[in-house]
Amino acid sequence: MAHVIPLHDAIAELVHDGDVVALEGFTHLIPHAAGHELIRQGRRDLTLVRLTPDLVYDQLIGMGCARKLVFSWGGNPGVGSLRRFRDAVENGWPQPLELEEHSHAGMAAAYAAGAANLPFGVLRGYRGTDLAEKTRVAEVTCPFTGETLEAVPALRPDVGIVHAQQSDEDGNVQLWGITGVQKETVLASARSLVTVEEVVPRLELRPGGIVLPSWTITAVSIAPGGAHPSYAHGYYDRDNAFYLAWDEISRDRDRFTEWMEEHVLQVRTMPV
Amino acid sequence: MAHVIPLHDAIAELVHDGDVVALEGFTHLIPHAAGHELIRQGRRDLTLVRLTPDLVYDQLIGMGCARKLVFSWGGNPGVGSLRRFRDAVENGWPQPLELEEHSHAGMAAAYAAGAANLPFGVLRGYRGTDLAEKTRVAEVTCPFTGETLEAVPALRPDVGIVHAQQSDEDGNVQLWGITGVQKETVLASARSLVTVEEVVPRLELRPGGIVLPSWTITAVSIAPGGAHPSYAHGYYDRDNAFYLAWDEISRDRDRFTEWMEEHVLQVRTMPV
Amino acid sequence: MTYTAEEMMAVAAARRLAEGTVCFVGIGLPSRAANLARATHAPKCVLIYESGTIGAKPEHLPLSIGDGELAETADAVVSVPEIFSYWLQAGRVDVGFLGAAQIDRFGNLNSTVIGDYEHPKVRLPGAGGAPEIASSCRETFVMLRQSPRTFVKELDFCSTVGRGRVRVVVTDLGILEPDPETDELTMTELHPGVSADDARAATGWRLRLGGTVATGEEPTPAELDALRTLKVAS
Amino acid sequence: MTYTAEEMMAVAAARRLAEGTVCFVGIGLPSRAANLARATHAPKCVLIYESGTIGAKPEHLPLSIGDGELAETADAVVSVPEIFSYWLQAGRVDVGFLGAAQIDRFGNLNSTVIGDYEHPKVRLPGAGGAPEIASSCRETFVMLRQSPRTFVKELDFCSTVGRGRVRVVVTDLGILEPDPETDELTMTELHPGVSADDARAATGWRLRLGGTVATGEEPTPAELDALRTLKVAS
Repeated sequence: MAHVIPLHDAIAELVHDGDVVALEGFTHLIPHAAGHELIRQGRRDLTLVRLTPDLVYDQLIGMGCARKLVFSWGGNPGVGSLRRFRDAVENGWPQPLELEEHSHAGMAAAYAAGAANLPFGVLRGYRGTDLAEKTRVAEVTCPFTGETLEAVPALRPDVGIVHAQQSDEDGNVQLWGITGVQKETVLASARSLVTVEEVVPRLELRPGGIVLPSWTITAVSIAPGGAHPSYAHGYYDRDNAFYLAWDEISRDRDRFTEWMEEHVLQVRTMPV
Repeated sequence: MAHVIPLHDAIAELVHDGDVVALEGFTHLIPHAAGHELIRQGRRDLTLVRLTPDLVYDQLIGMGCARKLVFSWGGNPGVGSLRRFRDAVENGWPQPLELEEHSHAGMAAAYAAGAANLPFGVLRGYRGTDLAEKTRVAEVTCPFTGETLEAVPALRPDVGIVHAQQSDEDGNVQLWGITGVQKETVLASARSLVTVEEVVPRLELRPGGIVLPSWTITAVSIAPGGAHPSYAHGYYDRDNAFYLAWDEISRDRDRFTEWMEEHVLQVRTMPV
Repeated sequence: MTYTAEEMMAVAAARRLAEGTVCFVGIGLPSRAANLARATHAPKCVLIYESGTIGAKPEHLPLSIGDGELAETADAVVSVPEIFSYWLQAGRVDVGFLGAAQIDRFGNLNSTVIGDYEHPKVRLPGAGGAPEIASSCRETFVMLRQSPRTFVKELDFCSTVGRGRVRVVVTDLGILEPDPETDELTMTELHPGVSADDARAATGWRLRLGGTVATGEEPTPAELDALRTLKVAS
Repeated sequence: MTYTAEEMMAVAAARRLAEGTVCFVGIGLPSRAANLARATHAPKCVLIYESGTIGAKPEHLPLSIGDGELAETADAVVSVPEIFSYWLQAGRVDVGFLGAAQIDRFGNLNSTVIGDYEHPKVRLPGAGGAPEIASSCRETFVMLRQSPRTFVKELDFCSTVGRGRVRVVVTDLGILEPDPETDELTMTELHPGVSADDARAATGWRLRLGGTVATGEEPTPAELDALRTLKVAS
């Protein structure tokens, strides 16, 4: 059963230095508030996992929280580069960032394998690319047809963190709209945290809704607006202006650091 | 794009003697009407595929439509045996029935592999059982951990047939409630037929609903009550009495044949 | 209050489910036992049916694993491929319930054929979910009536490996549990009114009885009330 | 009416989408082209975004592949693992759209790094969905601006195999298609006002032009109207 606890306590209890942590969200419901709490608590040497690392990963990387990134597409969607990510990879600032790079299809298969407790996922992928030599992919042969396919190692993060619209008082969670790999992230991870827009007396099942029963989750924390500047379907829209603004804020190391100081480090989380 | 055509025409066009045909439904939305049309049109030498062959498969087998059955559990749920299935296996009446027998987990993985266009599905299954020697299962080794797992060959039926609550006029289909392996059946099959309770002007997305776009389906046929004696969530309940009655009807070859004559063969499908 | 053998079995199994246990249940006795636990001492037991319903809370016992009430009362309904991969195989289930036509002294199960596989005397429904339920759940509870026909020296067919997986076998005569050293099923409890000789006579191998065979407690009126309230609506 | 190079690209790509085509689209130009086709001659084009939206019918161009309007207007929204396995890998998509930072003469694509992989001059976002979009869709449309920096003799990194997969490359200068014998991209159409020399100068290899290089038609007022109506709402 998930404990409904303040975000500060959830991050303190669940995430340790050196952990493999996936904060997932496919442009929707990105767990920014949880990422900021990781930064405030000064986590170090994290291996960050995500198909589409964007602003919150740029922030974690720029603040020196990450040792390694497992990913498939690292950009500012619709805008351009992730400048802190690039600075880490290109210049080692604030520290070098090890990369394990996949395709979306490979990452998705790896999460699905993790959720199913299989050691590997199977796909036809990476073929003929230079990516195949730079990442963890291997061949498997179909025992029936003899066809050679690709295998990716299952993703089993130490901690999976996602944001959802609602939980009930027992910690059952529902998210809807574009749900990405969030179910797989929670089910594949040893521990999991779901931040939610609000707690409702009873979950009302939505079209396209995914329910994660309380007993599959370690902790639930209330974080209204916790996906901003991404969006929470039915709650608030994507702050497209902030994605554009981030391109400027993150361009310069000093400006980035000042911004993080003012907007993340000096913010206290409310005890909810 | 699916053509919305009468059930008679759909079966005539889609299903040929000798085809591998899956009429799926996990106790809910079982496509009885489509099965009866197969019987009326006298299809022969079919390989029938289904996790849970029940009454309609008992009828197809007893009427001599099937050469082979690929399955994981063949019984009358909550009641007992399938007597026509047993008679075919035990006594070869009306003809012998070849069996390819799996576990539910194996069949489910095989359908999922088929829907994903993979040649095999992976699971931990069948281990230490006598089943492993009687069915199509092979070993695969994880290239990362060295663990040995089981592989099942993908299911790719010639025709997949399911029943759904609704389609719209363009042939987009929605089913909800317990949805079993129906999505996989349609997506894994070369051709597909969906019988529906009704055509509505516009599909209204339901909680737990699965939508199959028209372009993934070959034909849609209107068959109100087409899942009876199983149920259609939101339309009618399971006819539990009929499941009990079937145990008596099917016990005797003559009584079975008479019943089929009267209730299936002499029934004309309405042109819809 | 008088009670049937099946009621005794459901009560004995239900009592062994701790609050909050995640159960993978089939239709019939397992469903009765798990729902009885939910209706009495363990309201937060989580019932998963292989039709894909997670956290089903039926008020009446379903006749089939796909009954509408299971979907309507569930926390979530997922596809059959998902229930077997993300939920069962993933190791999220504490207790899996199984029945069978035959069981051997190690808890291995036959639900496939009586007689030879190629020329069976009785063709049974088949393995269904059982092989992976037994191998994936933390513990397996088996429920079946005890007779020389069901408790056999040698299975006609091994559908499901129970050895090392079965924690308890609940029969109409009592309870068997595996010996921690030999894995052999040992009678550890007899239902009220059942003698050791009754149990031996109903077993196709030389049945061992535990050093201290307890006599189980009769169903309480509250348990029987709850059980009977659950009865199929039809 | 005047128009931009990007508008010309969107129009040229849209015209090549037949009614009912199932497209796998990313954000930016591909999304503009596919939605333009839907708004003009091909209203039944099916748009699949890798965020899991199938049959999205946005009235405005999304800024990101996960914008809420995509989910709201879709026939179905599925998980990301499902979109890549049951839909893309399954071979259900006719045309996949891709962009890139570099393309070689065979249509292979780089979206990973400029410079050495271990010590890149520019770290690009990475492959994303591209490798499997190219290998699973029946045809691949590439859209990118033509310059010696993007049309290179040798890729710094091969993120995606385009050879044998790319059917058309739409640039700001015209259209390239693979030679059926050699697979080499050949300029088969120039946009209005673009000369063969312009195209050669913008290509890092010795560009071949087709025997009969057509001049494309300017965007019609109706196309430009439709395209501009689609502009991002914000």
